[in-house]
Amino acid sequence: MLQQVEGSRAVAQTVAACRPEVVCAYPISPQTHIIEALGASVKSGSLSPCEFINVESEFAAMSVLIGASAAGARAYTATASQGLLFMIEAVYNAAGLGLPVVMTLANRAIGAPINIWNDHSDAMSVRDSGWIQLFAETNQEAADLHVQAFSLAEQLSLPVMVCMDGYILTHAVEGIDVPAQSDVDAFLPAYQPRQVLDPDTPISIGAMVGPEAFEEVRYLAHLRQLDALQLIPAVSEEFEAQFGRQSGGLVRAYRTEDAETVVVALGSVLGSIKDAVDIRREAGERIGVLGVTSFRPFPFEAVRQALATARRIIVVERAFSIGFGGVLSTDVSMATHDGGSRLHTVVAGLGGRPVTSRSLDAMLARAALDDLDPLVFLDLDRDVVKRERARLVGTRPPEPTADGVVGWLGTASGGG
Amino acid sequence: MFQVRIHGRGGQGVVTAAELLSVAAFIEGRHAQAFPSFGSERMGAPIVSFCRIDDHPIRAHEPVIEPDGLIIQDVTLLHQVDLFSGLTPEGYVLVNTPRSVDELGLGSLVGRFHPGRLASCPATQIAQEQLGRPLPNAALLGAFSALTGAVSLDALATAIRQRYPGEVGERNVVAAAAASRAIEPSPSELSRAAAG
Amino acid sequence: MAAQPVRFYQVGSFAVGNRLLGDDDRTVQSDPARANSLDCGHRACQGCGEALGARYVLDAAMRSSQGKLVAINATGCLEVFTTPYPETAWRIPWLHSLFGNAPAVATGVAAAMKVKGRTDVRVISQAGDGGTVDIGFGCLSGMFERNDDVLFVCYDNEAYMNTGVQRSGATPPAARTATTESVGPEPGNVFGQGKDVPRIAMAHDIPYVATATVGDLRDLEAKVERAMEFRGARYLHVLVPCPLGWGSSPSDTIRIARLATETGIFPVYEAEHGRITRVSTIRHRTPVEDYLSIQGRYAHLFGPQGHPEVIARIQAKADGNIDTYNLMGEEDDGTAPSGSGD
Amino acid sequence: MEPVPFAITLDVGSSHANRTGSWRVNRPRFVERVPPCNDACPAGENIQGWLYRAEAGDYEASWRQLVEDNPFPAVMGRICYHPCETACNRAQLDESVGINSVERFLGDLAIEQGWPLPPAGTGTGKRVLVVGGGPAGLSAAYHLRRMGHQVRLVDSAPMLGGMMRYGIPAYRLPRPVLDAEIDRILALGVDVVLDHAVRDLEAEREQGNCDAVFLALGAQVARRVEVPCGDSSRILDALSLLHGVAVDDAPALGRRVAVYGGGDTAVDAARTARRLGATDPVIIYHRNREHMPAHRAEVEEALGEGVTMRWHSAVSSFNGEHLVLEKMTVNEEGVPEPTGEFEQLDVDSLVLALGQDADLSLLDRAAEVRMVDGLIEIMSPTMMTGERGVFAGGDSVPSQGTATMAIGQGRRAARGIDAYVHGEELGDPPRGELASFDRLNTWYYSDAPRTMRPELATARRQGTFDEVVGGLTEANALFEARRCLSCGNCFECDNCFGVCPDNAVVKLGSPHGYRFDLDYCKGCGICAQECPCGAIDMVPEADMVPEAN
Repeated sequence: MLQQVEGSRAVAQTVAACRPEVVCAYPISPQTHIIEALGASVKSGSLSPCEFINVESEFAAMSVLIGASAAGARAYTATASQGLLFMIEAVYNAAGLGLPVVMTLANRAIGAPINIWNDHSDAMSVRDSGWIQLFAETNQEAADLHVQAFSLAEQLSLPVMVCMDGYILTHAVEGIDVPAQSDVDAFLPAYQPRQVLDPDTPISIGAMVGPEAFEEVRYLAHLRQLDALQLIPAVSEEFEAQFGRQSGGLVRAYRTEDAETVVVALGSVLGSIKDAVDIRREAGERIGVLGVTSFRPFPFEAVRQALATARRIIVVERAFSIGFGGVLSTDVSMATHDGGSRLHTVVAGLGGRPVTSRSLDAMLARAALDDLDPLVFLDLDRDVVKRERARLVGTRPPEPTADGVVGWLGTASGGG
Repeated sequence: MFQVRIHGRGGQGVVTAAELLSVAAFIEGRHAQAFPSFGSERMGAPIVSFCRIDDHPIRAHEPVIEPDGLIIQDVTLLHQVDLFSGLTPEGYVLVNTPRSVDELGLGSLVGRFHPGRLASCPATQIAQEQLGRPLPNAALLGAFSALTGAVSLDALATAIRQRYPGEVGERNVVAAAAASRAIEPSPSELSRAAAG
Repeated sequence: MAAQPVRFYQVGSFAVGNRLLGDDDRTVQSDPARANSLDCGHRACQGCGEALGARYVLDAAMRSSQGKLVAINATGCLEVFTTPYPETAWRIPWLHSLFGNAPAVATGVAAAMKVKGRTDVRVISQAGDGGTVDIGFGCLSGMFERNDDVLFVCYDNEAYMNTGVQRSGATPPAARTATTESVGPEPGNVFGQGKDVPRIAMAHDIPYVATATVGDLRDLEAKVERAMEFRGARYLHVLVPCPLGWGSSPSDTIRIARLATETGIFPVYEAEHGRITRVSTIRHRTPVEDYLSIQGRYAHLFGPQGHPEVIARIQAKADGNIDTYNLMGEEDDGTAPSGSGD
Repeated sequence: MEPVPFAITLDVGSSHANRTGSWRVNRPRFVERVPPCNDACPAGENIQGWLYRAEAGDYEASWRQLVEDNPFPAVMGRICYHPCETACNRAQLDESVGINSVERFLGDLAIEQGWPLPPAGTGTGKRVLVVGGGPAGLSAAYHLRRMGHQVRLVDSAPMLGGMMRYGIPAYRLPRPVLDAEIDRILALGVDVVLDHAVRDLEAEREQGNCDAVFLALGAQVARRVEVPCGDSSRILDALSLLHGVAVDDAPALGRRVAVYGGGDTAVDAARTARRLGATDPVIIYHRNREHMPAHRAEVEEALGEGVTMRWHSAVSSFNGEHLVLEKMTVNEEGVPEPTGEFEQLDVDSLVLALGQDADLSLLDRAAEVRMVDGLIEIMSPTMMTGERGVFAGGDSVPSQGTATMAIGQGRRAARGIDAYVHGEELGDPPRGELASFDRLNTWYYSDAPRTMRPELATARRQGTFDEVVGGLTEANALFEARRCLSCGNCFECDNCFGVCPDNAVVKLGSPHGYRFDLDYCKGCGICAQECPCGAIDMVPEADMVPEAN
């Protein structure tokens, strides 16, 4: 039912409609509203049967889900930032054991310095964990992706992480069509575990695997992710059939037909990008947008096709691999290495800095004039960086401030 | 698109105000978006919230930089924060105070902005009368709808009733109506044009 | 194991079995039909106290739960020597996740069983001392505090044996480990450190806390069965000598555990809802030398370059325990001797 | 459910593929050792064997095990000085097991229940002459009958039993008990001739054309010393005193009675005198209590009954009223020496208890039978004398001179005779390794002090010949039996089965014990270390011939 509601609450209602049997809660901004709402619906009895467990840490949260899932229960939690890092050992473990838990990641920066605002550093820190990582562009999609996440997780026996931008989506009140219980029940069958702890059919889960088989285990896990590349679009289509709207899938292209310039991004920033691109389209520029929904598994083929006509690829990233550069950019360039296109990485919105369509437009203008560096930090305050660098000169060897990295990469910053 | 920025202090319901406004617009069948200025400010600290209203789906999730309307919940912020940054020349300003705009010493503003779009409203006093508590949100929004016509008083009333079922809701609706009457004259046509 | 109806003085109530007992009165381990939850073919060292303790605990729990048991295992020797691909020695449903999360994983299993209405299935979580007192402690305390329906068993061999005998929070004073070498003025582990997890567990006011050793296997079995009578969080701390890490003869595993209790070094007791309800009294009080001198990890305390003053400190600690827990059973304070069939 | 994930998830039972037995350098093996009680029993009883059955409450089976070796449980349970209890390992733990009292319980129960001895064996046609119906003779007769030989048992006395009847006072061995156990033997079919003194062995043997002879002559001739005295009627020997009492012809002793000697007979005499009305019987012995050959328990009871002792004293003269005693001292070799100091003691009579000798006149023509110190010399472990086919035992051969010893010799002789008449020769029976205390793991045995047999109030004892020492109740007997440590032999306590960290011990179920599963036994040795009774050895693999155990 369409309602004007906060993103977090929409997600909570949707997750509840998926009838999770074990939900773990450990508070961390900006995920709190989701688990608060779920806790309320368990306490009120509207979500039943369900065990809502207030754990002592994120590490425990994921660990409890591992146990619950291995025992055959549909399991869910939400976290962000430091919380994800604190549970990271269990995050890898859940994937390694092939346990289909679903987790919302309310994307947030990672300290130090401590920062509670949005960026994608947390999601990037577990991109190699073996989880499926889906990014929501809007709150509508955030809600819808959770329904698809449970379906994907349980069909593949893999954990799925739904990434939605902290605050920007989680705290935004918008018109959202929250999936109805009846539709979800029709779409999502009961959890049939691939393996389960059952006294009637005892098995040992979590053996120690040595060199003789470990590589095979890892390769099989990779094949399973490749299977997901087939399944994700299929589930998205089933979803559209059931719910009557498009949601999920691997990638979503916007006005990329004949586009020479394509802006690639993850998550909610796509909104402002599309606004900026529309304006430039009206001005006659052949520019489009490619939103990547499935970050892991990474849909190389879909990305390659969507960027087939592009001569200039601009990857706008809310994350940054210090000492290297873009993260998504690397994946995109691998997908398009033979396309002869130029690739720019635009690092934007770190630690919650707003990514405004105004700044984006200025950046795109420079790109149009072929005046855009390979690595750009959007809205970087050059004066602060210069002052800091100057202050350090002669005191001790330069420290790796952002500018130091930029200098080392031989780039300068663009944008406003 | 009609964009609103609300200034207040932590605990005064700044975020709720933006949300109520967005719900009212939603009830009118329009697209709306409300969100706080994300942060960890504590009670009493100056904060802002935002609201966007449009006839088309709203894609951008960036903060409102050039508001079409300002609501200042706490007059004591006037000389502490740059309340008017980015306000469009055609923009509206509503200040919660029993005093007149002139009395506030905002004379300088009068020149910069469209006359008749600056208004003050004794929302806290109205709330005190109607609710017995100094919760100015409903009254302010009532006045704001009268001043800007961004949303109708009816839609606002419905939104208020949804949020506060029962007696409390009704009193808030009365407060909103009282405040809207206090705004005279209501240049709604103009504002609709501006909002369109 | 209830007190035997047959007073069999040949073995009192201390041996595993007794040919004269009826099937209903037999210990689990004397029963040819026991579960052997931890089966043969595992790769534990010769004379492994942990392997012995684990089979006792799980078989007893299997009987108490009519075979409806799930076991969670922290990383450690027990996990490594039981489940090296492609062989598992577990005959019960078993899950290994990580080193530090065994209590939380068990909480999840218990929650799943509850939500599925399978309250007949009981959950045991087990770890070594590292996985309990050190890296797993946060999760353990959380599990206790929520009173989740899990029996957590710590097999305490007083160091990180799996990684090559490094010090843990359960390593006793003066003991040599790879990270507390027997060199310098204060050889071995220092005094004044370490964690008394059973007492910490009691401070959580959970229904049942007990200590035991593989030196009194009937008592160990009885405590598991008692623990299984409760719902909620329960904690069992079992001392399991490690021939490798303690530098002792594999055949002495049980003997050493017994000496740990007969010297007062390791007090054996039971507590319910935070209150000690029963203490196993010492049957033949023994000086700590008898315990220390047969372990390589204390070798530096003996001989010409020995440290009698350190032995004296250890004796003082043992005497302190005997005092604190009334291990000699002086003046009747309602505590009965362990396992006595009288 | 699709198949479980590769490698990270495993199916049960897969560890069986890993034969950890290959780690083993030492192998456990069950052993059977000789328990000290069995080792010490003069009658050769399998004490641990019958206690094991008694523990289970199967008293008849226990009794049957007992009478395999000794047909006199009720008698033994009263008069045996139980060296088994002296040897018992349990004495080092708390107190020795009350074997003797359990034996008596079983003996009395058998009489009460009328359990018959095992039947005589099928006839062999061989005939054996047994001279003397004392413990040795009766024991031999019993075993010979079970072997199927005919037995001709002759005795000079009017009744069978020998010293058991004519030497041991009734307060120690009530006659009905003795009669019952003798009758049970006779019921096997023994040709008994009483009141028949054998003068000439050869003649006797030919007359009965016996294939073999067992001499159980006993020692009825009291030793005497020259005591200068006026009235010899006031002096008599202990044997005739006890004999007289036994046949209801008690001599008059008077109030003040002195007994000269330090053996059990002396004590019996003094206690008998007490019962005959002597107010203060005194035992005169030339050494001190430590050197007194009489058994401690007997002496204790005597003292309790008011018998007094005079140590370091020798009788020098007795004039019928005044008994003159010479003080003795002990030199550095521990040999008593006269001191020349005298003292006087007024007594009404003097009883001499200075030992007995055997009457061997019947052997005058049996040249090959050799003698030593007036006793028959034994040439083989089966009690054969210097003459082939002639065996001897009891007090007429050199030995401790206890009834138990005599019973054991009767049994050994019977085995020897059986072999002899079949033209075979028996050597020394093989001796197993002793089950010593240090091999026990005593922690598993809980402390359980011995149950003392109830004793008649000493007040009641004096003056009557009622039995002094009572028997055990069934509960007590069971308790006592279960105090047995089963030294050196598995009693199925399940310890090895329970303590194996590798489940490598297979329980076969009583009475089959256990088997080691060498496929998985790593040889840690915990089973051996924790075996309460020391019935498991660890043997180096190198020493093992490759075979399953």
